[in-house]
Amino acid sequence: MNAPLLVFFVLAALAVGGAVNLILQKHPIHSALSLIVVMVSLAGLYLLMGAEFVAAVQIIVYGGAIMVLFVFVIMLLNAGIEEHTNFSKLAGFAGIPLALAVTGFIAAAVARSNDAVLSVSQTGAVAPTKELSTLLFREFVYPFELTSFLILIAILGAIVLAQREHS
Amino acid sequence: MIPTSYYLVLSAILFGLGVVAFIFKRNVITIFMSIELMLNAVNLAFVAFSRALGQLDGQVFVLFVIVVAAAEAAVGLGIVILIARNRQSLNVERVDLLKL
Amino acid sequence: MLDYLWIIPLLPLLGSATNGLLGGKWPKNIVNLVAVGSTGLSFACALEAVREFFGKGQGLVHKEFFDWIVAGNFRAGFDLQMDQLTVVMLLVVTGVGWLIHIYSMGYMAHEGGYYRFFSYLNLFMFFMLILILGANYVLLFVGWEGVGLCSYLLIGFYFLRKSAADAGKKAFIVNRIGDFGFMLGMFLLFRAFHTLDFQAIFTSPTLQGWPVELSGHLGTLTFACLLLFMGACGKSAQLPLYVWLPDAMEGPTPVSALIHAATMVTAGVYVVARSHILFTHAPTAMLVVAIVGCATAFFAATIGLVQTDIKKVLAYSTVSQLGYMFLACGVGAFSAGIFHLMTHAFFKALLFLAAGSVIHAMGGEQDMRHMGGLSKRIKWTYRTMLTATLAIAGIPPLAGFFSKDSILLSAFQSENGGANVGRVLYGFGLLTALLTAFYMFRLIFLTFFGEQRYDEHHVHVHESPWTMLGPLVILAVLSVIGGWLAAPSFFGGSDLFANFLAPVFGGAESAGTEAAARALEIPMAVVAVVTALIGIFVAFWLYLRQPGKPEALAKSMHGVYTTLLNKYYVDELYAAVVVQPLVWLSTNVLWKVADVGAIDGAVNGIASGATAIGDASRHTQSGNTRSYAVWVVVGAIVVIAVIFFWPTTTAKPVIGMVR
Amino acid sequence: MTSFLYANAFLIITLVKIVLMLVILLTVNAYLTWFERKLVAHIQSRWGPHRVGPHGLLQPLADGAKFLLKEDPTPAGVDRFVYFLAPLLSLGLAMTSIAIIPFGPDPLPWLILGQKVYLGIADLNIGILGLFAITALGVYGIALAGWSSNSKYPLMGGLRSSAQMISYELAMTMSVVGVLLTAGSFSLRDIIDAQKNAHGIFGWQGIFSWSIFAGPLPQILGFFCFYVAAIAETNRAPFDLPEAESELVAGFHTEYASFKFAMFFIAEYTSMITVSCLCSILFFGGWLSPFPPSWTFTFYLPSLILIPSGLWVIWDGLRYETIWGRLILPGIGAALVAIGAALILLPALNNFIQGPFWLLSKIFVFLFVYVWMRGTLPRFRYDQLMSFGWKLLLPVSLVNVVLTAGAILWRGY
Repeated sequence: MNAPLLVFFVLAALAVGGAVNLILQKHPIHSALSLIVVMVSLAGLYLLMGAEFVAAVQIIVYGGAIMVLFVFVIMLLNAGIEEHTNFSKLAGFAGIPLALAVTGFIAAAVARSNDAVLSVSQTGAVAPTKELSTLLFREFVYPFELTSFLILIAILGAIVLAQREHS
Repeated sequence: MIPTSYYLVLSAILFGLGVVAFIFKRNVITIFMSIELMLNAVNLAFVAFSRALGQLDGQVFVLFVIVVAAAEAAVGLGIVILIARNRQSLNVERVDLLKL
Repeated sequence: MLDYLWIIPLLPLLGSATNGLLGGKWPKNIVNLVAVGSTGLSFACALEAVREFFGKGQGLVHKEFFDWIVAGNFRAGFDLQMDQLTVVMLLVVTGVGWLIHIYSMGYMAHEGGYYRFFSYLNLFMFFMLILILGANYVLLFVGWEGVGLCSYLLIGFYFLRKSAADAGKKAFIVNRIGDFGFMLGMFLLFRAFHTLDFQAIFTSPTLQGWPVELSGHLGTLTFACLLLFMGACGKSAQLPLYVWLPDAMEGPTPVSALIHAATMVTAGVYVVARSHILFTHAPTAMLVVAIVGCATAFFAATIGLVQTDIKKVLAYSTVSQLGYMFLACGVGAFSAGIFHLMTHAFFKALLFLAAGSVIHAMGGEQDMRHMGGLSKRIKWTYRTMLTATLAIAGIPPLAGFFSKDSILLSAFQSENGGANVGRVLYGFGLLTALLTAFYMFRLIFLTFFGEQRYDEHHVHVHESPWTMLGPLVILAVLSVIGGWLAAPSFFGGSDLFANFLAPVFGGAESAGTEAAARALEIPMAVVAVVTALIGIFVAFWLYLRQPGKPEALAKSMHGVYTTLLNKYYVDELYAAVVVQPLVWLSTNVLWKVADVGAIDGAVNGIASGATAIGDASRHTQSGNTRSYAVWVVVGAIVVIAVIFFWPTTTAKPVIGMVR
Repeated sequence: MTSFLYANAFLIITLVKIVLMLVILLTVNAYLTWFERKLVAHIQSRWGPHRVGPHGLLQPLADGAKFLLKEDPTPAGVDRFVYFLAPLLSLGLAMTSIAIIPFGPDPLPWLILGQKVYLGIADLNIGILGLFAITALGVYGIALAGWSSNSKYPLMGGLRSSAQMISYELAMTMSVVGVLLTAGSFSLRDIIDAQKNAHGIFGWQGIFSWSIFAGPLPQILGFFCFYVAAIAETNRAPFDLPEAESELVAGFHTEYASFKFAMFFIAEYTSMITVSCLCSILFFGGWLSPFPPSWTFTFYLPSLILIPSGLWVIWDGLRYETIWGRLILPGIGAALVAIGAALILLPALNNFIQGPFWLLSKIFVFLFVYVWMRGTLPRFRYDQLMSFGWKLLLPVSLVNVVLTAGAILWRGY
């Protein structure tokens, strides 16, 4: 039981706990908070894997922008406790089994594949950010530009959606 | 040290939980969050693989995923605001008509 | 111009499109300009093309413009060809067509649907040109069907009149029957030769390989030719499919002149002449053609004797003249047939136009019994019409004489199926000539001579405008001099026409030996002329000397008269034999069983089935987002399962995909 | 025992560092409030606190005591968990952010448990990013506080602050990119070192090699954007709309009392310090002395400042009206003089002190500017705030990025 493993389990537990809590909580704000916990602990896991830049971005963008946006919207709409309607019988019956099926499939696939990579242990060696950026701006430059367009479009869409039509 | 499969299984679990939330939550915003949760699970898998294979592509993908998630959140929350404005309810089960 | 042959048909098409689409708004003179202009231009182009054709010497010009249908080894291209035969047809169609366009300007001046009329007329020109320029049976068939369509449209031009509409339908349906045979013929040809290009077929080794025998190589050719001839019968109003043509007179007179006298109805003759090689390989078919043609000629002539409607008379005479042409083709005198086609185009068009002018003058009156003594009132019409009548009656030196003479000659000489057959054919031909002369002059005398049998106050007779008379005069001139092209030797000519067409028909001409021909020519001519004169005299005697006589005659042999008057009850016969059963069948079987039961049933069944499915699957679309979420997840699971657990030995599951 | 110590030396030392840092930070914060009140008072030509202790020096202690001892009511209908979480969150994050800042170039002159000990707790090599990550999370404290109080003024404050922070975080991050491009690293140490030997104007060393003056493109624009955005991030005047007393009573912490309020308070001042550190590190050469290294006599500057000020304090204290003052102030002055003398006598210590001295003095300057602004500038209106952030700061910072990148390409760095 060496230190990194310990850290891993702690963070994993945090993440899973957060996810579960997200489901259990009735109030969106609490769900949001538990999701933030998940994200932060994931960022910790990234650090553990030496993906520092991704970790930082994870927190800055997910934690600092997206989730803030969620919280902001929740506050803006003053969303209350979610009402427990049950119109969709289907969801009621099939939900849990399906989720189990998904998890089971993936886990089974992981377990079934006797690939060497799976047993490769995650060294803490730091992923050099320089190389990452080189990769991003050389090989993946077109996707990168595309994402910039995507963001532009998203901004416009958000503005159009959210503005009150002036009558 | 930590085998990759641990990370993969963790991400699988998180994904499954995301699915559960996706199905069982009624609040639009929460459902949105559950989608983000699933995305995060995928990201974890990406990073784990990129480390295991000694290639950084996975991390690049993660960056892309995050960007897309941001865009999605912007538009999606716009829609959520619109729904709340027109239906006075955030419960997806009350939002079951295509027209207002 | 030869490289741009497609321009010739294109111009009328453009004219038609322009008038049809925009003409409705335009004043008449612009419509005229478009219609007549396009036709005239294409006439000019045709002339130019012909000039070049002569310029480059004899021989066939064959142009492939683009592939129209290509399927496997079958190719029907938009190919146009031009040889001597085409030249003749081209000039006749464009020239006469143009004249008739000009004539129509005057004739239709007071009719409704002016632009519609000219649009149809141009469209007809287009299809006719396609028909005669086409270099394969398929393209020819396009034109063939097209002219059928136009004739339908134009016969039913006054579609408010029930009779007109019915006539149109009748023409169309009867033509369909013929076309059916034509198509079968084409299929048979394709099966035999694996192509439908004229040249390919006519020069194909298979064909050369087959000997000329009675059965036409195991009947293939015989059947093919007979089927083609069936189509020709439909189009050219031969027995037994002639019934539509007299009714077609419901259409405006220029239409009768253009379509039902000069051009379209001769398409059948053209086809037979075009595929003469096939026919010469199938003597039996030839014989049939000859007999049918002769019979038709005589038959129609007899009916023509008693008709009182001026246009009906002309109609039946047209039928019988067409019969002549087929007779010529049947006895292998294709050039003679084509020659008669040309001259006939001239004088019959002239006759119709003149008749139209008469009707115009009489203010719509068509019954000859209410005319008479018009020769003073409408001089030009009278003169031109008289010319034409002389021509058709076969009085030298007018066009009709030469053509008819050569036909009779070759009939007399034809050995096909034994000399007697030729003799008989000749005999009937001669008789027909007599009848023709008789009823044509009957028409003249009834119309232009004798006391006027119409009311001055209602009808005020007036000469037609020059737009109408101009064409008449031109055509009159043509029908005078047109014949000299084929002036026989004893007339100082040497049958230029036959020589001109020789490259096309080549050896096909089986018209006896030159010597025999020489020997026969003069007596034949004399006999023919005498017959014609007899006919004229009889008409003169009956209708001018003793006006009471015809009625008396009609009384004395009442049975014959009524039979003739009712056209041998053919229509009634058809109605009883064909139409009624068909109607019954379509009502009780096709409609009540097949249509209602099967087709509607199937359609409704499909519709209701779709409804049922929708009804069943509608519940999945509850509009409830969470249910949708469930479906999304199901889909995801399927994808995952497929990716991970696909039973392949090669790609390792997850990681294998990441690599 | 010792073996255990040596085995986990790193852990232990880090823990000790953390504790020390907390203590120092709290003290500094306390006296920062004193400093602020004094300064604002003098700006507004008042005396400011002068009752508790000489020159009100004990005022912070009094305030602290008051915060601890006051009654702490929890309003009705609050979301308890979040209500308690919020202040912890803001304070915790603010404190954490300090941990990343390195305060000096060299380790302590002597080893501890066989370890070199640097000033500064954690030296991430994505330092600045980590810092931003933490400050990015900082918004939750305020937003949640506003929401959980279940009262309209806090809610308004929370909404405002979250909107404001999101808007200005963007500009702040972008404005730093210029420096990062120049330094080519996220690590704060690297950034400072890059400024040490950057060829400044006329190739001069010292102050002219700081990235605000030197580098491929002097980061003046960047600094402007960063500083303004940072002030907005810390919700300080003139951007203190979340707690605009004239509009929202006290904004997001209206419903908070005693120690929870104190937490917000401390968090605010801590983040002020963090921002000042960042400004001086990113743009003003961190611990680099403004004079060329060749000017060795500047090493005695600390002493030259400490001793006279100490003497002045003694002289001032002797004429203080209260007895406490006449006792305490000279004591302080004597201490200062002693430190100054010690520095002169111990060159090693003196060398070691150079970096921290300069860094701290720069931080002090920025803190002074903070207070100065608060004393002088009026508050923005909310729409002004937004349009300023989105329409001025963000574009300008982006332009700065583009220009810097262009300059790097052009001048071939």
